[in-house]
Amino acid sequence: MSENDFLLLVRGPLLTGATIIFMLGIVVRLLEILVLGRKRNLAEPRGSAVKGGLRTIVMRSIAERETLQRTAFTEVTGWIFHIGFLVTLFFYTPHILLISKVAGISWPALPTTVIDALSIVTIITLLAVLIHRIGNRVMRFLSRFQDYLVWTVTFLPVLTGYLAFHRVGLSPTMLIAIHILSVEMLMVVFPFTKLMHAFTLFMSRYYNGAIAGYRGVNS
Amino acid sequence: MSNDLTIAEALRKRGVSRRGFLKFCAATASMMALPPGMAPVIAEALEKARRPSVIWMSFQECTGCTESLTRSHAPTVEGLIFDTISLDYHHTLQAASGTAAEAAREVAMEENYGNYILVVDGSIPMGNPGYSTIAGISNRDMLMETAAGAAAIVAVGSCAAFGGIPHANPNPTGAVSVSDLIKDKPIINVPGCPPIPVVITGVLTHFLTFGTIPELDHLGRPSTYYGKSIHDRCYRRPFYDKGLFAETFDDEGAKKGWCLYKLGCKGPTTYNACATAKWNEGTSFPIESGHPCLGCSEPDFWDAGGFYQAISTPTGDIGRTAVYAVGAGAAAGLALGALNRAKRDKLAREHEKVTIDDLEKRD
Amino acid sequence: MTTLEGGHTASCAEPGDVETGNVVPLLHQIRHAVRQLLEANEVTVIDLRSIPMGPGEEDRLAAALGQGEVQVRMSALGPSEIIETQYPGVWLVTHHNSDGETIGKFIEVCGFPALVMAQDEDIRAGLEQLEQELD
Amino acid sequence: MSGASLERGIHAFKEAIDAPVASFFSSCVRCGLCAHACLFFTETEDPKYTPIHKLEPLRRVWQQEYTFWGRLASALGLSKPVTDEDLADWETLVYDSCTMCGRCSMICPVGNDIAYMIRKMREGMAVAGHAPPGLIGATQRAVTIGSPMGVKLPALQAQIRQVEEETGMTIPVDVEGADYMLLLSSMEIMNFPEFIGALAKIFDQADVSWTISSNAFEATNSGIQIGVSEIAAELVQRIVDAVEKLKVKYVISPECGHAYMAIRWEGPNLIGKPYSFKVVHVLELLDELREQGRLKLSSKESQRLTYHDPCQIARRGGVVQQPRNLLNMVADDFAEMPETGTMNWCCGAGGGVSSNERADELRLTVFKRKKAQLDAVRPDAIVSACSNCRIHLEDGLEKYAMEIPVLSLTETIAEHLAEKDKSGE
Repeated sequence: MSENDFLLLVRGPLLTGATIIFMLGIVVRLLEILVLGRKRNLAEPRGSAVKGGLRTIVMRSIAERETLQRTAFTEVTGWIFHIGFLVTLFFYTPHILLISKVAGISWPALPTTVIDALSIVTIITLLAVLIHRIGNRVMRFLSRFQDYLVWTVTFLPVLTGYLAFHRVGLSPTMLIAIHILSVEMLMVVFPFTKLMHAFTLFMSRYYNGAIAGYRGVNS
Repeated sequence: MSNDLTIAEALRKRGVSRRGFLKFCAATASMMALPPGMAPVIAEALEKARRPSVIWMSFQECTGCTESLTRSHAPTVEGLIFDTISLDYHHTLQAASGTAAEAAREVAMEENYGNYILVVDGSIPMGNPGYSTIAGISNRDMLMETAAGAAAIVAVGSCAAFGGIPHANPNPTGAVSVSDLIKDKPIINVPGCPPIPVVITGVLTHFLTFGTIPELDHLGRPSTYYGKSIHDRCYRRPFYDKGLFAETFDDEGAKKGWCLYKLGCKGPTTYNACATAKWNEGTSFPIESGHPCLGCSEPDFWDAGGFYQAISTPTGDIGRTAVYAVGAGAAAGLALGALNRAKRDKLAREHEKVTIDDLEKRD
Repeated sequence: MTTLEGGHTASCAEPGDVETGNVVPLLHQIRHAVRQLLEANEVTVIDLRSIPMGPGEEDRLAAALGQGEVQVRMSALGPSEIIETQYPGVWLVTHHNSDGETIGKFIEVCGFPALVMAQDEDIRAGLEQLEQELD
Repeated sequence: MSGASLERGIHAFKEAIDAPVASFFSSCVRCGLCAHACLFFTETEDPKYTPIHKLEPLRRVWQQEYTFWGRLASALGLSKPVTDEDLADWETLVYDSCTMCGRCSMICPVGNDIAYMIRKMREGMAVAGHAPPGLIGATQRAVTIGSPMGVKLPALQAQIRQVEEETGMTIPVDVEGADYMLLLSSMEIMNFPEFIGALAKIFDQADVSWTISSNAFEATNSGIQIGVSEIAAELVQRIVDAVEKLKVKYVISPECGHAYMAIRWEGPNLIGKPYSFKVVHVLELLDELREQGRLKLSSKESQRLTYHDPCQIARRGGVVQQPRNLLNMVADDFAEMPETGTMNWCCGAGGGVSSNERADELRLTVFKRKKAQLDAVRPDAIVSACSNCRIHLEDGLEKYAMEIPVLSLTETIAEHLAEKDKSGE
């Protein structure tokens, strides 16, 4: 197979397949959760469940001071790699172009120098996160195969994207193909793993905040 | 002209002064993308170099490559180089035809066996030998026969180098490249549709000045010309880095000369010297003329997902696929959810009342 | 066909809009070369065709270099122009073929471009010819 | 009756899983932050005490039963069913090292309410026969005798007589048509009967019409601690029946954390219908009286006081500001501990841990967290609003040789109450 054939394969059938698994999987999983439902709360409310839920969706992004101090490494690296990943994903020109081709919407991109710097930061942070996962007693104890798999499929698109941008090692065709393939791996793994938190965290935070808000507590 | 003359002698015979020769060497160094300091080295080498015999064969091609090389009427540097080589066989250019032409080829092969350069443009059909023949000889047979005595082969144009347009889907003639057939000779690929003329002559000049094959990349292309991507040397690169793109061929961005990435420019994945060597005697190159690079010097450029599709975009209709997937997911999710729910409701109905006697196991 | 100045006739882009950013570094390189010439008598030749230039940038470089006192027109294998810039020792050398097409564009930093000097071989051939005429 | 079994446990797990649980398990990224919110981890540094890990069997049941790929894996024989040994291994994690304080639920970055899930997990653990013996005993006593500590009506009556003698006031019992019906925890009845007298004094001054029911005076609910909703419902129903009999408008939940959770928040859901009356926490009522100017003090507490928020009253119950209002009224020097209110650290004995002798050593070990909080403030006395917290605080303080008295907020207010102004009558 030539490099172009490979690129066409990943841009064509593999991407279509990955998209099907990704979209179908996410919708199935979200509905599987939602359809389970929950019982109506018969106790007299003290506060608003809806307000509490919405509040927690937003506020849970930032830990309060003491927790932040106690878990600074996890919190800070978590913030950095999420922002780095999302900004490079959504504000790099070729990515926006892809989104606009697929969904018809677009927005201004960030300069490539910013994206470049951010991806380096993200790569370093993700490596630090992995080392932390292996080195920290609690995280090592909690970690299963899936956690390392998810780390890998998250790390690879950033790394291959960076290599493709700087065209390191292989031909650009090959590098772009590998980058797209790594994204497809992420998409395929996504619905079956904790990567689902990208969507379910809004539900979880809502439920948490609603349970507390109903009782008049800001969670 | 006798082959015994050196190139310098041949030029002098044509009335070219020493000063002219040195100017020619400087231009040649520039053409070969060598540092200007190499001009005297070239001069010295050309003093000694014998004029090699060149056999040029055209198979499944459009003559665009020959056009590219010979389109100027007056002597150019390229033209001069060709004047100094012994082009013993080129069935588009030579005056002789029929048996005489084939005889010329056989003579050249015999006289210079093991020393001549074979230049090939066009791909070779493997589906049926009758698809393309010369003097009743199939392209494959002629190539194999002529290649046997060649010192080196230069595959000119994307067809000879990678199969090119004949090789494009569905490849009706079963076209293959020179390197698909010949494994035991040095092959220099000079792809492009057509290749930049100075690149063709640059490669020939390198061979005849230094007697060696230039350094090649993993696709057999001379690194001096194909070492950097169009994107890397494109004057519009700053716009790419700033995120300024032409969205259509007639918008503000296009008029301001912004990057053509979104219009499908293959510059980032294409290795060639267009951005610096330029075309039409250094006038311009496609991107400078406002058109995205087609990637013609890369393998299978014809099937690389559309000339006007940005390289990072999907080839399929992902939006529609996603919508269908969401629809299917909604149906499947609701069905699975309903099953889950039914299961839980059934469990609730079957629930056995728990009393304080049920908190410990019965032995 | 193309102009002698090597201008860009077929460009959609408006000149002046595009910046590769190569002009200023090139001027710095020239400054460095001039210093080398003075201090070490070292000659530098820069091949302008190896540097990516946007439409108008070559002209802007030429404008930045300006014109000095010496202009040489040479006719060998087609015309050549050797122009001293406003910075003595910095020469803009443009070679054309007999059709007027540009085949090489260089900046030479030297006392005088060696190519313009009469070459021994040519002098000898000229002498031979002169002797023949006198005979 | 079939007795406890693994099958019934798994059955209960499956029944307990709802959308929030499925969402929570789907969201967990195994970041381990919840460990740092749990005093059982911070004071032992044993990773097995990481809150989310305590739910592992429930998570596996969810995955195997309620996710498409999990069911697929089960069908293909690729998943490992939860065994009785697993539940045995998890018993101490779920009952001994979790007080359902819900602090982890406050910091989980993806928003998982882990305490909500532990509560559900206990439903399965209990019917699988993996509840701690101490808690089983307490539950059995709660159902058969009416009190987890085995406190019967005559014992209450004896304490009431004692209080009446000491205060010279009449404690209203079974007064039909009173506004408020007071519940009491067994601990208050047995260890802190002063609470009854303190409230009587306050209610007398504020002219609150109240009563105690001789049929349903017990506020605690072992059912929600051990995790059997039917038993919890039965205990709630006794109170509801008594309310209907006495036709009161309000039920007062006393100074007891989980009692408030049981009667205020879980109660209507356990019995499956909304109440015809309202439930107020005693601190809510006192703060209301304060606001209405019906609490008149004759003096203020000059000691440096701090307040320990009982988890089920503050973080899980929503009574956070009221005790602070009251303390600012009654004390000159009220100092907050670091991480207070909804982020307060559990004393270590809630959620049935105090009924579980097996956990005694552990709960005293993790008391170090409370000690550190107290060391930061150095109060003269600790005020709280939960008898269970109070007893454990006293145990803990004794163990770490700290001489700080633990007070009831209600009693502290009563102590500084002005003599009732009789002129208006």
